[in-house]
Amino acid sequence: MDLAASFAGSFLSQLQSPTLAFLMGGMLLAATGSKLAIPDAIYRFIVFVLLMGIGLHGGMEIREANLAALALPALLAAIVGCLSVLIGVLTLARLPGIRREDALATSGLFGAVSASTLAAAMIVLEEQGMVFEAWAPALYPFMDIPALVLAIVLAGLHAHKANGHDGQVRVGRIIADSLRGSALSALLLGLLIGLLARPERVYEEFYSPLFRGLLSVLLLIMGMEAWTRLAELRRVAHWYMLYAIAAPITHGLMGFGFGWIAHEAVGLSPGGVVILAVIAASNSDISGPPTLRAGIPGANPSAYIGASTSLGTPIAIAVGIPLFIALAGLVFGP
Amino acid sequence: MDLAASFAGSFLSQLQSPTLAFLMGGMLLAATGSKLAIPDAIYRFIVFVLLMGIGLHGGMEIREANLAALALPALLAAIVGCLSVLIGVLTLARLPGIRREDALATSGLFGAVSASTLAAAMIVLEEQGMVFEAWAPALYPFMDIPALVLAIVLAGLHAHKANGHDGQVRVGRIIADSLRGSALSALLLGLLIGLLARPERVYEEFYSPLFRGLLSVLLLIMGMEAWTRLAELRRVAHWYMLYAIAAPITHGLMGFGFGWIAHEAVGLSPGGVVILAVIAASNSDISGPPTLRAGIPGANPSAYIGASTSLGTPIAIAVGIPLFIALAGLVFGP
Amino acid sequence: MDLAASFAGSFLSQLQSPTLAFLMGGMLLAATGSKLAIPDAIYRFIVFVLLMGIGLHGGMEIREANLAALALPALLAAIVGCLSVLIGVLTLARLPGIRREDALATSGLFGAVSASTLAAAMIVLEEQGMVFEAWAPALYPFMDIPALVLAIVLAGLHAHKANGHDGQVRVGRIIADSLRGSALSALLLGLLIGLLARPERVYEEFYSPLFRGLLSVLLLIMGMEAWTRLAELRRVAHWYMLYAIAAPITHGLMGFGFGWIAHEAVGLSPGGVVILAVIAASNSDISGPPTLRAGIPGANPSAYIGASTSLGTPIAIAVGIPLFIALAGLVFGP
Amino acid sequence: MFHTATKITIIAERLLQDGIISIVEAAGAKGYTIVDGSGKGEHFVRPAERAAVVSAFSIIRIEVIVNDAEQARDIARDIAGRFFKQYSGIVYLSEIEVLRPERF
Amino acid sequence: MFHTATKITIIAERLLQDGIISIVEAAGAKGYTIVDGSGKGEHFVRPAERAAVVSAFSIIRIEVIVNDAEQARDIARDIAGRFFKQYSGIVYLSEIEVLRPERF
Amino acid sequence: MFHTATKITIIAERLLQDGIISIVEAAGAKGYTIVDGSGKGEHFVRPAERAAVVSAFSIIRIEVIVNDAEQARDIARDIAGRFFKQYSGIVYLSEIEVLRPERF
Ligand SMILES: Nc1ncnc2c1ncn2[C@@H]1O[C@H](COP(=O)(O)O)[C@@H](O)[C@H]1O
Ligand SMILES: Nc1ncnc2c1ncn2[C@@H]1O[C@H](COP(=O)(O)O)[C@@H](O)[C@H]1O
Ligand SMILES: Nc1ncnc2c1ncn2[C@@H]1O[C@H](COP(=O)(O)O)[C@@H](O)[C@H]1O
Ligand code: NA
Ligand code: NA
Ligand code: NA
Repeated sequence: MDLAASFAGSFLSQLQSPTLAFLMGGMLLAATGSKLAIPDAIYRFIVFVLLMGIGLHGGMEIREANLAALALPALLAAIVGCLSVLIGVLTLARLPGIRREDALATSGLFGAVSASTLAAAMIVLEEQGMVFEAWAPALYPFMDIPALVLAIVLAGLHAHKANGHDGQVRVGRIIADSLRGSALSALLLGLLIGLLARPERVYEEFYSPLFRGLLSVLLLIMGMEAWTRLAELRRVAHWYMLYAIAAPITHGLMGFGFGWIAHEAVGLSPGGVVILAVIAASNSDISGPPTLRAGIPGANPSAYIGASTSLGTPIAIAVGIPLFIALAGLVFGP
Repeated sequence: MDLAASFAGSFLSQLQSPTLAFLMGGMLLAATGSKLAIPDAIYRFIVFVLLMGIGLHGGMEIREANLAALALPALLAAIVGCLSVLIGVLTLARLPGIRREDALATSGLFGAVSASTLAAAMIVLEEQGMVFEAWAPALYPFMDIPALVLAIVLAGLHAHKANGHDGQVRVGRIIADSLRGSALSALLLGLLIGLLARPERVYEEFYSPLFRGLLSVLLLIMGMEAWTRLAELRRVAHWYMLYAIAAPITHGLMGFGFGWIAHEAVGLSPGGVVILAVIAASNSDISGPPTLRAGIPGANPSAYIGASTSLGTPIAIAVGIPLFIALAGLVFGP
Repeated sequence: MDLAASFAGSFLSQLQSPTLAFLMGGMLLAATGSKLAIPDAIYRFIVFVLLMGIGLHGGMEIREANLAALALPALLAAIVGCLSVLIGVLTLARLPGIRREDALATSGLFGAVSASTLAAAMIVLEEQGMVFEAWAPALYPFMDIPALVLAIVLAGLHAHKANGHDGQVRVGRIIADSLRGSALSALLLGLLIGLLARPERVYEEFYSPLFRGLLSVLLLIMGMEAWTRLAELRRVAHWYMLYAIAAPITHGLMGFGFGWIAHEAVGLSPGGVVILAVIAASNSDISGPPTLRAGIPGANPSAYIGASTSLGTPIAIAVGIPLFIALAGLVFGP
Repeated sequence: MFHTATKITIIAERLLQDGIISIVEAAGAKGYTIVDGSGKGEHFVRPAERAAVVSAFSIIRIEVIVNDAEQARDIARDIAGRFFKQYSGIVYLSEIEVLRPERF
Repeated sequence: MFHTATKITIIAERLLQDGIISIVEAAGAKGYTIVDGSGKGEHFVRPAERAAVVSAFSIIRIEVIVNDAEQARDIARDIAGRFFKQYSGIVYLSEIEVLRPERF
Repeated sequence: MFHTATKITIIAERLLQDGIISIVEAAGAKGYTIVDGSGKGEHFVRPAERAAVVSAFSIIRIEVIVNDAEQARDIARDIAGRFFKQYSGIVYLSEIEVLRPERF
């Protein structure tokens, strides 16, 4: 009852939050055939600034952080990522009419992490006055990479069984490929600079003040993309729609549970638990697709990209974020 | 005498205003063959940020506004837009050597509204400490769309008479086309988000502080475009030059007169009257041309775009804005 | 001893400075094959904002400056630019296996000025609390253009001797070409607007606050470019590497010496001396290459661009800036 | 293994993109490729690089490959007839060789 | 002064760029030109202009000119065989005339 | 209704654009289309996508259609003679079919 009320309240206030408003605004623009288009160059610059900002902030905080406190959440993040993929193997892949490669690629994408969803969660948590460890967003790669690697390795094993291809040798390359993606590169370089240099001023004068505004533009883009890719999604089996709705919530709840363990064991803050839940709920929109395209060439991008951008991301942002915040209020007290 | 002095003073101070300086700077760059070019992606992003900002601000204010106060100015804006087109039909279209389609397209463009001129007026009014209703810029579509629709419908009737085409059926499509243009889409979505969500922080941290600076870049672009398109304008009849100089002033004075009526009737502020005059004086540079190109395919873009960007917009900004501010000082007192 | 300690201290603190960190971060990204790429449109916009900002600030200050104080440093800057080219002619051009055109183009580039190095120096000086005349960055064209002109004229004379081409007539065109380049255009227009209009607010609200952050992105780009062009550099004679390391330091020390003269003669501030040294040490990355390409078509761009972007600029920023600041501390007292 | 096919190239204003694509698809072509450009012809100079204040007028170049030369001629005629009396644009055909003709 | 040569045009996902280039270079071609595009074929719609959230899937158009028609056919077959069973893409050949054949 | 024409394609550094266009226009061609690209040939690698710190060196691809094959050859020879000894670039011709030959 409490949860329902708290969730309803959080959800309604979220509807008024500009975060969600811009996401839905993007859908509205695409749905009404607006000619407004945010240029690709701007999109790529926004992703860079957001992730460099997250990285710098994280890096500056890790300097003072107790690294032991980081180790367990990182391990748990990796476990959540892998479990998310396995859930997909056990559910989506078994449904009728679903090709195994498509299911694996989709599970990999939903096990991986979305930078835009993460950034949205950070802003919403800040608006709600809910504190989290500045290094918590740095859990991103610890969940993202294992999920992608596992999905691609499983697909390789499957191809191996099916037609004698060798599916094992390229784990190192998949990891390197993920780390080289534009989003993770920016995050990791930011961490490094935050850790080793003194970027306080440039962070406070540039990366931090632009964060909220650039995020609003990014969410508008994600909204437009979501609507546009719906057509793609409609072309594939309806099961993908179901999966795309259920997976973010399931993965997020699982992430929340593991976060709770970290809370008890090493004192991860309630905000940190929400961050873990949100990255679990999120699905990769920037680095995942090209890595999967290269790693599971047989999979149909209409299936996994359609499911992820047109339903997965909106659900993770619009339902996931308020749900986990409400849950944290319920579990850890206000 | 007073007007002349006040106008001269306002005009001279305007020459020192960065608004005009960047416009003229752009012309200077183009005239001297500078290789400086603001990339198209930046241009489109600037237009988005400015119009989203105007929309958000307007939307947040309309929440508290008395909607009745808005209705009359909106109606008057529509009348001014239509009258502007009709003036073109009665003057430009009757001049020797002017094709009717070209005259109609040009009149439509000069009846419609320019986002860059509007933004420039907002900054100049702010610098002069002249207050206006935050919803006043939202009068934009009420003038823009009727002007474009009327011009296209008249061109259709003309084509109908000339060769039996059907010129009436597409009014709905023209309106939809206008609303879908990138500038109006951003403005309207901003209004909606401002009205329904709580975008105060993102507006104050991002859209508002960037406004002045991005406008300076936009005016630089408009200046470069103005100079470059002069060559285009030289290729068409000289009457277009005359029209491009006279129409902004005439339409602006008409807008001022109707604004005065709204001032007496529903208390539109002097700043609001100036906004109405400026949007009347302005001519569409973003959404108008493609709508007209689609709606009046027979018209020569060199004529209407040349007239509008190379003379109309500079005149509206450099002469129109200070003139209407000076006039407001004279009419409504300082 | 003092110098060594002060330099070591300044250099170590510089390593922690975000300025250098972003430059080296860019190299790291390129070296590890990251797919992160800052779009070209963003790069060009950043250069515009930085140079417009430098120009506006310079122009606003020149309004109050004693123009006589400016004349001598400007003259000295021109002499330093020409001497830098002549040093190249006497050293690089005489080395075995070096084509004269290539040597001249390279000397021209290293005699000319880099906008990114200049901007980096301004931020580092500010961080160190070292004041400089706001017009000092406006010395840029006074050194840049003479260096490029001299190199191209010498190459023309050489071609003339070699095969009877006429090498003299185009000095005016080279100057005009340089002034029209995107970087110098923005700087000069900024100066003009700063001088004649009142851009204080737009400077303080937009160009100034974005300076540090956009510079960090620019340095990241320069770092990526440096690493990528190393391959180019390896294809040409090894002497270019030696020259690219030695020239920035040599030219910078020469610039420092001439700055000292200006300090004694007209009271150029220690910070101003450092600026003069840094622009002497820097080598043109934006406007120089196309001007040289057009002016010395026979020269191989792999030689001069490789030498300049992959070694010259990193050396000027990472070694030059801290060296000249330390030297200023030693010479002029803290 | 290689088969003769015909490539239709259409250079037109961006404004016309949707209209051209629907003719192409209605005629049964299985794909197309679009590239952005700039250019000059009878009408208007269309600048590249710098901000295109009027971007609906910018130029696109559409390539469509079909197996059958007659089908290609029909598509070209259709597009020219429908659009290029009033709007800017050109269309031309070239003969090419493709692999896997069943894809076109 | 003019000599017949063959132009290979490859339209493929950006993802494949490095792989295609290495086949082209290994086959001894002396150069190539790449242009960005967008398009539609059997698989996926690839939008131009607006933010390409998934830009690895965007389309590029690679042109390679070689003197020898047989060499061109081999390159085309190689690329199609290696990539275009699993990934999106097409390849075609056209006959052209060049100056300075020693450059190709 | 269809007529044979010749297409001249020039791939060159952006730096040369104005010079090439003036030769093309002086030779009486009625239009041209330009597309941005990147590439590799004898000289320099020209990256696409990422910031082109030295953008004057980036590659453009110019297409010019003329009716007369001899005129096309002359234009190609002129451009190659004037520019491609010192600067990077190639030029080639292909035969095409156009509608409305009076436009070219
Ligand atoms: N002879 C030509 N060669 C190549 N492209 C052309 C030619 N004529 C026209 N074009 C292209 O077609 C567009 C429209 O041409 P027009 O309809 O003549 O204005 C121009 O902007 C050019 O991009
Ligand atoms: N018939 C065609 N004509 C021109 N381009 C095509 C054609 N078919 C495919 N393409 C291009 O090749 C890309 C990949 O095609 P596909 O492998 O069929 O998805 C598409 O996105 C188009 O850009
Ligand atoms: N064989 C080729 N095929 C296609 N494009 C080429 C070829 N050779 C050169 N190019 C293009 O022409 C440009 C200049 O070539 P180059 O003068 O050889 O450096 C290159 O950057 C390529 O874009
Ligand atoms: Na996930
Ligand atoms: Na108007
Ligand atoms: Na120098």
